Amino acid sequence: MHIPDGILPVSVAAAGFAGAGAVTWLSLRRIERTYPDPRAGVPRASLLTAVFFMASLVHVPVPPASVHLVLSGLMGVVLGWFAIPAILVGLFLQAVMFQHGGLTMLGVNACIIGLPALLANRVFALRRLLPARLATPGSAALAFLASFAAIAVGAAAAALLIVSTVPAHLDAAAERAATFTLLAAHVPLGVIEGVVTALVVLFLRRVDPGLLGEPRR
Amino acid sequence: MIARANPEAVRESSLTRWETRAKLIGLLCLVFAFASVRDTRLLAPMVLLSLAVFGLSALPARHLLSRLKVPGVFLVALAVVLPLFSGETVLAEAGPVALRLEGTLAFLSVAARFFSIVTLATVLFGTTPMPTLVRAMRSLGLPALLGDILLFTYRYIFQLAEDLHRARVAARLRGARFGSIRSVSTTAHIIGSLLVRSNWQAERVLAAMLLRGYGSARSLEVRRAPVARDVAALALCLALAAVFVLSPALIG
Amino acid sequence: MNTTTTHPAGAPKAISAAGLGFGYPGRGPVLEGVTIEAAAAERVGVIGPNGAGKTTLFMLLCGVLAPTEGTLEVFGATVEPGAFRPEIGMVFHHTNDQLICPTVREDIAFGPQNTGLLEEAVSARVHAAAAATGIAHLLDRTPHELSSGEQRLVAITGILAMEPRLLILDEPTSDLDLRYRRRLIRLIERMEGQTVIVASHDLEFILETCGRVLLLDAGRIQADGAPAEIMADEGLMAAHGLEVPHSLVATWHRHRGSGVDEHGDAAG
Amino acid sequence: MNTTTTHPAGAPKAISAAGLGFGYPGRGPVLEGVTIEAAAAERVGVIGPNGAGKTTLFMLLCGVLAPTEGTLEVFGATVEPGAFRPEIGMVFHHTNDQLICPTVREDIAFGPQNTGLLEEAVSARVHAAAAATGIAHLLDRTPHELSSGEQRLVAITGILAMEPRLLILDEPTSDLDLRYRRRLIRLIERMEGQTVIVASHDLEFILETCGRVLLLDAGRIQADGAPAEIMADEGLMAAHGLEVPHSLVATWHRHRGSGVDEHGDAAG
Repeated sequence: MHIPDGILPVSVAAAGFAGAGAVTWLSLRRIERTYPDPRAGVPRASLLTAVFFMASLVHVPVPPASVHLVLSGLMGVVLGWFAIPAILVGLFLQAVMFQHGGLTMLGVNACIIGLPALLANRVFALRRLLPARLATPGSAALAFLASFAAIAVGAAAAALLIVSTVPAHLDAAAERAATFTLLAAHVPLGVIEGVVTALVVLFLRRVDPGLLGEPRR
Repeated sequence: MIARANPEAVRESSLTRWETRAKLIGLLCLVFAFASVRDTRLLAPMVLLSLAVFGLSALPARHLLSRLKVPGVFLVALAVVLPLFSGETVLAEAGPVALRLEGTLAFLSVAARFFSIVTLATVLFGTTPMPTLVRAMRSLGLPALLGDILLFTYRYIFQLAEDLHRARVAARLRGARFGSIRSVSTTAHIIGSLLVRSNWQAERVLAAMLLRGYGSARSLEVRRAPVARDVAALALCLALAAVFVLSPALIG
Repeated sequence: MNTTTTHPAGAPKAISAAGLGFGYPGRGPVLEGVTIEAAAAERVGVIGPNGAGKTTLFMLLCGVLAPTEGTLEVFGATVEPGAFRPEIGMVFHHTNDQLICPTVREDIAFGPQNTGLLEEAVSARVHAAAAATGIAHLLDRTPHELSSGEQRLVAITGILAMEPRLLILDEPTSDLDLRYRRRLIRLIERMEGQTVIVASHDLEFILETCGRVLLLDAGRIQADGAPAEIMADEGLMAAHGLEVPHSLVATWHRHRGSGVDEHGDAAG
Repeated sequence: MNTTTTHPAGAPKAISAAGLGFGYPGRGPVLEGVTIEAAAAERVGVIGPNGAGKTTLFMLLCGVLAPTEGTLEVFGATVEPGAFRPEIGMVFHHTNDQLICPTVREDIAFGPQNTGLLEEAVSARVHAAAAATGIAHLLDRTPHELSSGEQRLVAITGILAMEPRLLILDEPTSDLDLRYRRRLIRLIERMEGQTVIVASHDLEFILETCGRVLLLDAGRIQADGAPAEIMADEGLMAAHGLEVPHSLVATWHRHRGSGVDEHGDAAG
């Protein structure tokens, strides 16, 4: 999911920063409008960002290998508009501390992970349309779907960007094959992310529904 | 792992003494100039320049190597794909496998850019403590909300690294096996627990911060104003960046 | 050792609470009818079992929570929730929640900076407070890598740097080993003019530092008086889930038959 | 009150550590030359200042860390780092990190489930352990919303449900009020056959529960013997940043001039 430095042309990097800048500006505007005192949201957003940052370093088994989580779907579900600054900060820290995803690719990666997180938030919001008796299984199913979709959309965007801008020409068939390979490689990750997100959502519904924007018990 | 990636304890060098805002702008301009390099004649000067900057930083070589490792995997994949499948001019052939010139050049170009950018980024972050960096970014126009989230997240990462580690150790001592598929639910429970605890902790943290006047006029001033040497180093970086961007057009 | 048991009449009251109550809607009250008067420079201990309402009382005192009943004044001014009152300093039980900056120096400077002081004044405050708590050698460290005892001293230093007139300490000795505990006792003894209110399960600590103790249980004040008297009352203590501290048990055993009051000073 | 000071010869050793050392590469040793033998059903207290190496010792005992020197056997089998040994139960100082399930019931069942027990057996274990610690009324609550004292009891219950033969407690009384502390003391007193090893700054707790104490400082065992003897040794305690507990000071003052040893039983 994280595109490293040096692969995409500088024009794509610049476009990524422009896109990320616009989304960040929009999200900060929405945050300022939604919260009477945006400062009050800073500790919560920061602590949850730190949780996501650490949790994304956890390896989960996808036999025969293991992958580390991205958690973009879960971030969208829990943080809403705060997911954008959180993802930006998380990616920056990953670039600074581990060289995980490149510095020049910060904007591109923020779009690839951040926009699907907002999409996941909207998908998960569909649970409000469900009848009360389906609330629990419906939330779990939508959490799975939201998070799977976030990975799929992000991976598709990453694959398209890489394959279409790689320097030197591949023929069309090879391009399509490479895109599909990259996408297929992300299916197990999407499933695991979906399962983890659904399980966390079920956990939060029982323990602290306030984190899902639902009234506390 | 987290503690060692922390760039707080670095050896004094000309790069640690460089004023942070000038360093940030100068090195970032070089990084983006490198990202734009397409002319293969510029690859060697680019790599040499990065190595020279790294030498000035007095950072240990293994620090750089460890940071090249993670994204390096991606590069290895390209090393297989590009030289073998891209281009028409065949350099060498062994049965159905052919090494192609265009692909090989494309790969070398990606690898050189990758190496140079990662090296400069390593120097920038390795010689600047995070709080100083964020303060410099704030004074260059980073929105306050983003700066605050960045600093606090950085602060709590270390606590959460320990919490997460202890939670996993405690679960393992009660028989959880993290290699197995069943452990996914344990992992989800741990993430959920950390989210819940952090959400409640955030309320206490906010209360403690407000009691100490958080939000009342606070200056995040940069401690040191740039001097002539800082500006000269910045100018040098900008000039070098311009050379890398413009020279292909000039020399044709 | 008990610094201020005298209550000079006419002196401005540090704390003046009348009929203070607090509760969350739909649940029973956490605090009920709490009336406290504390003189300036008085040292007041608060004891009681878990869930007695000690932390809630402190949250009201520093304005994090708003009382649902009664009135509360600190230094003659009503405590307005949310308003910044730098003269009220609160050290939390979970000190970790209080240490928010990347370095100890910045953390201690955080409060003074927010009061609008200039850089030199802030720096002077940081150094004075760090010298008082003996943590000057930690200024360039990162708070999270310190031991829990050091973290607590840093949190206390960060509050002292704001030069509060009322210092509120919630369980200051939990996680402290005996060396740090002793240092904290000396620090409180050396303070002049500051009003200190401490909640602790560590009754020996209260005996050593406070001239007066409040016993809080079930949200109400059950006793208010000299620590050595209240804590030696086995019946009263047992009724509220507390035990007579060992130092008082021994005193009592030693002088079995004589009154307790006259031996109160053996505490500590 | 000191349940097992006798060491029956020939009984299988619960803990047998010889020349145990631990250190991180490039730094000084955290533990050095630690040799401990503990008999089954013995209750051993570990005291020492912050940073003495107590928690590291416990991490070795339960196999979280691998010793860099020496050998370590628990119940006759070498402790293999990473291997699951359900007979070794460890309650962390930060109990918070140990509680990960949505309800107390599920959390207590977590360990027994992982040992492969059937559902009825797990449920029986949960109820037996909850009854022993007196938290049956909390089974349907969320661990995260409990008070820190309740959380600690839940964490202990979760370990007891695994029926460990060696129980390791790291600072079990921190955050406990006196009611819960007393309950924990009774619980340890009532245990039969289980070996218990406890690290605590709460020396009175060690005096009441342990038949033997190890004084750890600077990564080495500085003293090993009867708690009332070691803790009454003012010179030894002061040399390692500790204070003689009040209950022993009082005893000593009362009988000033006579030997300390014969009054050791006054402890508690």
